[in-house]
Amino acid sequence: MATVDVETLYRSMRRIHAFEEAVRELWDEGSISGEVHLCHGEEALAAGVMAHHREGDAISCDHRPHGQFVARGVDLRAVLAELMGLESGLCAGRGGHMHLFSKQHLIATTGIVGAPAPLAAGFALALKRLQPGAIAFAFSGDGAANQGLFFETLNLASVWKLPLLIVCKDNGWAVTTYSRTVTAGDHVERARAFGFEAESVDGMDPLGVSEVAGRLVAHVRAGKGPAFLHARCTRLDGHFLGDQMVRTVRDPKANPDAGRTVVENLTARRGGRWTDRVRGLFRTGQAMLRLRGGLGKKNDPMRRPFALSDEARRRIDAEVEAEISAAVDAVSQEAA
Amino acid sequence: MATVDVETLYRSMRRIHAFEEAVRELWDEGSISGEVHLCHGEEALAAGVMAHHREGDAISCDHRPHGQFVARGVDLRAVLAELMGLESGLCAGRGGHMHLFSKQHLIATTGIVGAPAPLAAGFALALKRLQPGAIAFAFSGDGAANQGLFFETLNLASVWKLPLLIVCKDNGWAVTTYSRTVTAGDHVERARAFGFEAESVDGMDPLGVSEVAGRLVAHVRAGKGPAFLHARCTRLDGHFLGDQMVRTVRDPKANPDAGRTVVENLTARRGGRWTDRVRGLFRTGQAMLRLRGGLGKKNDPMRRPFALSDEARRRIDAEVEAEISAAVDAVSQEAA
Amino acid sequence: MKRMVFEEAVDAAIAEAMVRDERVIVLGLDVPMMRAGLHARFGPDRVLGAPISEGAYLGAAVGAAMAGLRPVVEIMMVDFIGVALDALLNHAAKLSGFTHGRWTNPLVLRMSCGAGYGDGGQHGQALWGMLAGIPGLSVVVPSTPDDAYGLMTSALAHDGPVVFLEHKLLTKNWLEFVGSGGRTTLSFDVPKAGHEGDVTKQPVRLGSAARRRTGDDVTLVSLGVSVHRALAAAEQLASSGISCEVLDLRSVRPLDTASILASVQRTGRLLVVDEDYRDFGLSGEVSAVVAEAGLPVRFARVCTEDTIPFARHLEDAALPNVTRIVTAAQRLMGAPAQAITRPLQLTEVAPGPASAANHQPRALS
Amino acid sequence: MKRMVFEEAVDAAIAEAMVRDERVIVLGLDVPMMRAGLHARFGPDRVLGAPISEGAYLGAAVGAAMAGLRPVVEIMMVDFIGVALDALLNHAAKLSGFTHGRWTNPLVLRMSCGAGYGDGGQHGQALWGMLAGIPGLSVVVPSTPDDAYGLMTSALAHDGPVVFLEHKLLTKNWLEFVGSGGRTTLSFDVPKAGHEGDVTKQPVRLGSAARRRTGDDVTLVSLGVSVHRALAAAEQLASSGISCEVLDLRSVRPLDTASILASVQRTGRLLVVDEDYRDFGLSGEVSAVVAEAGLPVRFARVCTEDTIPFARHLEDAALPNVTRIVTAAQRLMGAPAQAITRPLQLTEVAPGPASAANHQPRALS
Ligand SMILES: Cc1ncc(C[n+]2csc(CCOP(=O)(O)OP(=O)(O)O)c2C)c(N)n1
Ligand SMILES: Cc1ncc(C[n+]2csc(CCOP(=O)(O)OP(=O)(O)O)c2C)c(N)n1
Ligand SMILES: [Mg+2]
Ligand SMILES: [Mg+2]
Repeated sequence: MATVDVETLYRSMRRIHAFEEAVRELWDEGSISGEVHLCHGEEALAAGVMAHHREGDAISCDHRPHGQFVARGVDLRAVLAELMGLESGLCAGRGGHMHLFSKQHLIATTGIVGAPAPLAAGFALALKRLQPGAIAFAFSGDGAANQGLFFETLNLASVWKLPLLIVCKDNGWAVTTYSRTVTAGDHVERARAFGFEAESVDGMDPLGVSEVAGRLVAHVRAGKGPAFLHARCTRLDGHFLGDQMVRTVRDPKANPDAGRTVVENLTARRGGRWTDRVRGLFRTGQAMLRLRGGLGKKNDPMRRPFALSDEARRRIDAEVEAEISAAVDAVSQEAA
Repeated sequence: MATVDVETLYRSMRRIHAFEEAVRELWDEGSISGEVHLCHGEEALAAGVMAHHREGDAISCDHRPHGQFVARGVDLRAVLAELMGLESGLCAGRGGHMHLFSKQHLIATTGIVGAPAPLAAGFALALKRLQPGAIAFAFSGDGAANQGLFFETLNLASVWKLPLLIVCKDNGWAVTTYSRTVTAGDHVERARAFGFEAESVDGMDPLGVSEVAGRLVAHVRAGKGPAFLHARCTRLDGHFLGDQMVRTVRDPKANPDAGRTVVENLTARRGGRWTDRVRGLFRTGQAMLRLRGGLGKKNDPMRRPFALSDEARRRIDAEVEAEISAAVDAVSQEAA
Repeated sequence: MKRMVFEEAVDAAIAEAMVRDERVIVLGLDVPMMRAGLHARFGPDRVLGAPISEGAYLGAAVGAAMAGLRPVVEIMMVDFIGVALDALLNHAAKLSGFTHGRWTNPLVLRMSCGAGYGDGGQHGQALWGMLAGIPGLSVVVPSTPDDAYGLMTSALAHDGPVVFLEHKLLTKNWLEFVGSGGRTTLSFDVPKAGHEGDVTKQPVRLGSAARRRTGDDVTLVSLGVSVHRALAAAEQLASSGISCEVLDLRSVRPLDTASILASVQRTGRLLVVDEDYRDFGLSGEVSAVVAEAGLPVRFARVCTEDTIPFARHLEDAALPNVTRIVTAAQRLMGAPAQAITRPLQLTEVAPGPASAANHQPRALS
Repeated sequence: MKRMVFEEAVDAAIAEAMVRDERVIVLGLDVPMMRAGLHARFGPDRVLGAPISEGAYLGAAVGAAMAGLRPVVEIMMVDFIGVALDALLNHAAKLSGFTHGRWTNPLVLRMSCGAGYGDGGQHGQALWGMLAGIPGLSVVVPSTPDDAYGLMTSALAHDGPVVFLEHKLLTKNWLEFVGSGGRTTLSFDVPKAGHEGDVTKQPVRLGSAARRRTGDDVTLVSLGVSVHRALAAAEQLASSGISCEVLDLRSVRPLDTASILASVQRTGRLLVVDEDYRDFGLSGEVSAVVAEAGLPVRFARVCTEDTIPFARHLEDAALPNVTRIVTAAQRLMGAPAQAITRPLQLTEVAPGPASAANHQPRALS
């Protein structure tokens, strides 16, 4: 198992982060339509796992795919162009943010929660036959880990002994739902109950992720069966850009309608018993507070200390900045 | 928790058994069309669990529902008439063997493997609101325990704390598939990973089943959350009446086509490598042997010793015989 | 009579049913937040958040309906029905048939649907044709707040399963949620009269269409957002002397065959404007009921033909837009199709002249 | 030319593809036993038994096809697609659209379908209309062993997803499995020419219908088992002077519109005989393509209208049987419908006179 150096990890994180910042700007200015789920908060996780990706491996992503695409080395201009719906996009503008595909890189995306797991199981099945030693990665969330497709894949991959690593990016949330309230048991225990080699890791720590991911990847690559990596991370932009709940938490006055609706209903003459109403209010408040807690800077993996000289950091930052700006400029010119 | 006496259990088993024998005859003579899955081998399990059913509880069944319907006290004539497609049937002949429903008894059947679990979860949700103290039972198989719907229900019932008992009738098989070959991990461990109170029991031992089921039912009824009962049983008639694999195992000459097809393919000039062919043959043979092993009389719960006097046994047998014959006669007359 | 936005009307219908009937509950993904009003008013036991397990919770809703509740189940988008279809196809829809009507499941499945905001092909489908193809289901697609209230009220009173689809371009909340995200840098072709309007609080019978505009030359049969596109097209066509009748189906199943036939009998020309996939769905069915009745008509349809592309200009061209409708109607008239340019900015569809609907007279306002 | 029963022909097509191409694999529930021949010949790595997890293994098959394999996936009955639809609807069918054709998934989904043996409403559906409604899928329904071979061969060569449906009344094995169970005490209305026949081993192009009988008065458009019912009805109708053309669609999607139009143009009367649900499906689509072409026709359809009842006599009445077809055809001719009694015993449908098919001349024998 290869150990991965800090510089490689930092560069990878930085690239992902800078890419997402660029996407945010394009989205803000209206150059990207629809939902866009950024992976700020997952930089360390993506970098740490993808450090063990080898040419020939396959990857499936969920609705939050950019980190993997950037780390995989897919042409950033083609990805940006795709997000902007241009003919030069990775999929000629037909797919979009949740449907990024590169056959050449064996990387695919789906917007259906839970679907990355079976897709990657299929990749693994094909690789096992056609390219022994290659493995498949599935990236999905804690919410997705309650989907039937996900559980079925745990069982299927285990009995078929597929070369598959499932990465559960646990940011604690699924849209507006605090996952703990709808998830029974523990993700790692659940995966182990299906015979997966499974571990949990602090997904904000790139070296830690890389170390554990490396171990699991080695297990999978050796043909010993599938593995499961549970990585705790955060969702620094809320569910997607423009997340209403995040906007409300940050500035309750920004969303007066929501407040008004709640108050009107809470105080409506006919309705549930008062105890029920209060319980409802309490839960909503609790969710809001939890959400606000998660948005704090302490949860930003980019702010963790790195064992890198200032100079190295600056150099990498500049290189990455140049790379991303070049991509944005090229695509913006084309769009104009 | 009520203890259940042997006589009650024996009578219940006997009724189920005799009913299934009657169904077999009607099926043989062509009075019942389509697939019919008997529950010979599950008599003890059905009796032991259903002993804890109370008026107001709800039940969902899979494609092998007769045991529960008989034990529930549904009018046997109506059930038989339904199997025979008569207007006087439980569902006016519209439903059939895999679609037996009695609203009055809150008992339902589905032919979709895995679907009994969510259905019963819904029953439990309604009962929890409308009739606290009542609970829902879901009966399904070891094969069904690999369905996404099933896993999702484990999670859902746990987080919603539903008054639900899921009974996994593990007969080791799903149609022609030996379940162990497609099932990762252990059923009880899997259920526990979702926070279920879960136990495994010898499903051929009525007192044992009754005891454990009683404990789990008490847990569920007390509002402590859902429970899972794994009961090992057998499939004495194969998957369904007329099961090809069973007929072949019992008399290889009965199904000469199957044998011919295998031999022709095995020896075909072009095809897989010889090692692959041999591995395939070995697996098929192994499955056949396993199947034959399961059909033995030692796996018949009706042949287990009961702590009953011969006289009591004879009396019960006669009463049950009379009940079932009366039902068959009534329905046969009507059909004629 | 109150002015409401679309989802207010839906929620109001649900809230009133919840007040009247303790058995009505709401469950689904994110409903405690997405239906914050209902949650605040009725508490967490009646507005129940669920895990991302649509198959199980829709199946559970069927069971709950069988055992005495009247659930409103939410699946965020109809596109996601693929993971949960079994509960509809083999359970909800078949219970009444299997039991010869002895057991029913009063259940409303509420889902958002529809495209037009650039979210890609897995988040903008209509799929009402697919669902309406299942005997035993009712499927409704309101085009105004008034109908949204009226259809939800009828759905809640119905003893069988009803699929209730709300188009994301009509619902302020959904469009802000998945479309604008609070941005002002994008524009959407939101039909004003569908987005907000007066709510009469009259139930709308399942299976009753509404005539939105009277005309003599061509009958435009439509539903949902497309009704507004059809009305805009009718306005344009009127200026070139083509008089269109616009029928808003409101229910896909049961289909209001009588209203379709009555209109087509007069006009002799039928143009189905349907945001759902063209083939093997609603547009074909409308053709078939007319043909079965032996009415000779000229027929065309403007629908979505293929996987919806992400890029907004491609998406716009793929959906039934005003230009496509106008062209198709002109062809039906035998006139050579003329290029009609469509205003690029946000089209605010003016309501057609209020006209007596066949069954439930409603003005779009 | 070899005589084969239906499933032998299918398996032969698969076996030949497996010999030619290492990438072809078979996976699904019980395939090691249900396809014992293939299992014995290619071993357990290429004929792969799966757990009852249709959603995951169909999804995995999509992934496997994307990564270089050419899987034949089996779901026992099309009725069970409800637990796995997402893999078709949002993945297999959309990949090519999402990638502008840059990535495809060569996948065959093999399922049994159809009723007529008394197994209840969750085990006898057709559902090809629902599946054909998804752009990006091909859907085929062969009616003879020859076509079964030919369509499976083309499906295996196709680079996109193909749904291959085999009717349980046509396949000896399925019918014995779920219908007779080895009993001789029941009879089934098995169309002889569909059950066993000569196999030419010619591929049948996806989207090409076959003319099974020529006639001038009414075009019967059909597929699967219903083709044989239509032929039997045509025979009866001939004796009362009504000349029917019988078109076997073979593919639902792509639909062979040209063949339908060519025939209807001559006869002016169109009767769709479709075992699938009547509303919002194939029969409507056939009506629409004819109407779109501007062909004036008299139109009727004989389909399954509701949940299929269990009792055999009710089931028989619910399915498109010969009596219903004859009556409908007579109505189309304007003749007063006559009661035609149907033989109660096992009907062995005599093949119509062999006739040149439109594209792939095939005799039923
Ligand atoms: C089957 C399905 N159900 C619901 C949705 C809507 N949806 C999109 S993302 C999401 C939350 C997913 O949560 P998680 O898996 O934890 O990923 P995260 O967004 O937190 O990264 C939901 C419910 C969907 N896309 N697919
Ligand atoms: C979703 C679905 N897939 C497949 C089938 C076909 N099928 C019917 S019974 C059965 C096996 C079920 O096995 P198990 O749950 O162990 O029950 P058992 O028959 O052993 O009692 C299968 C695969 C089905 N009815 N539904
Ligand atoms: Mg999450
Ligand atoms: Mg079993």
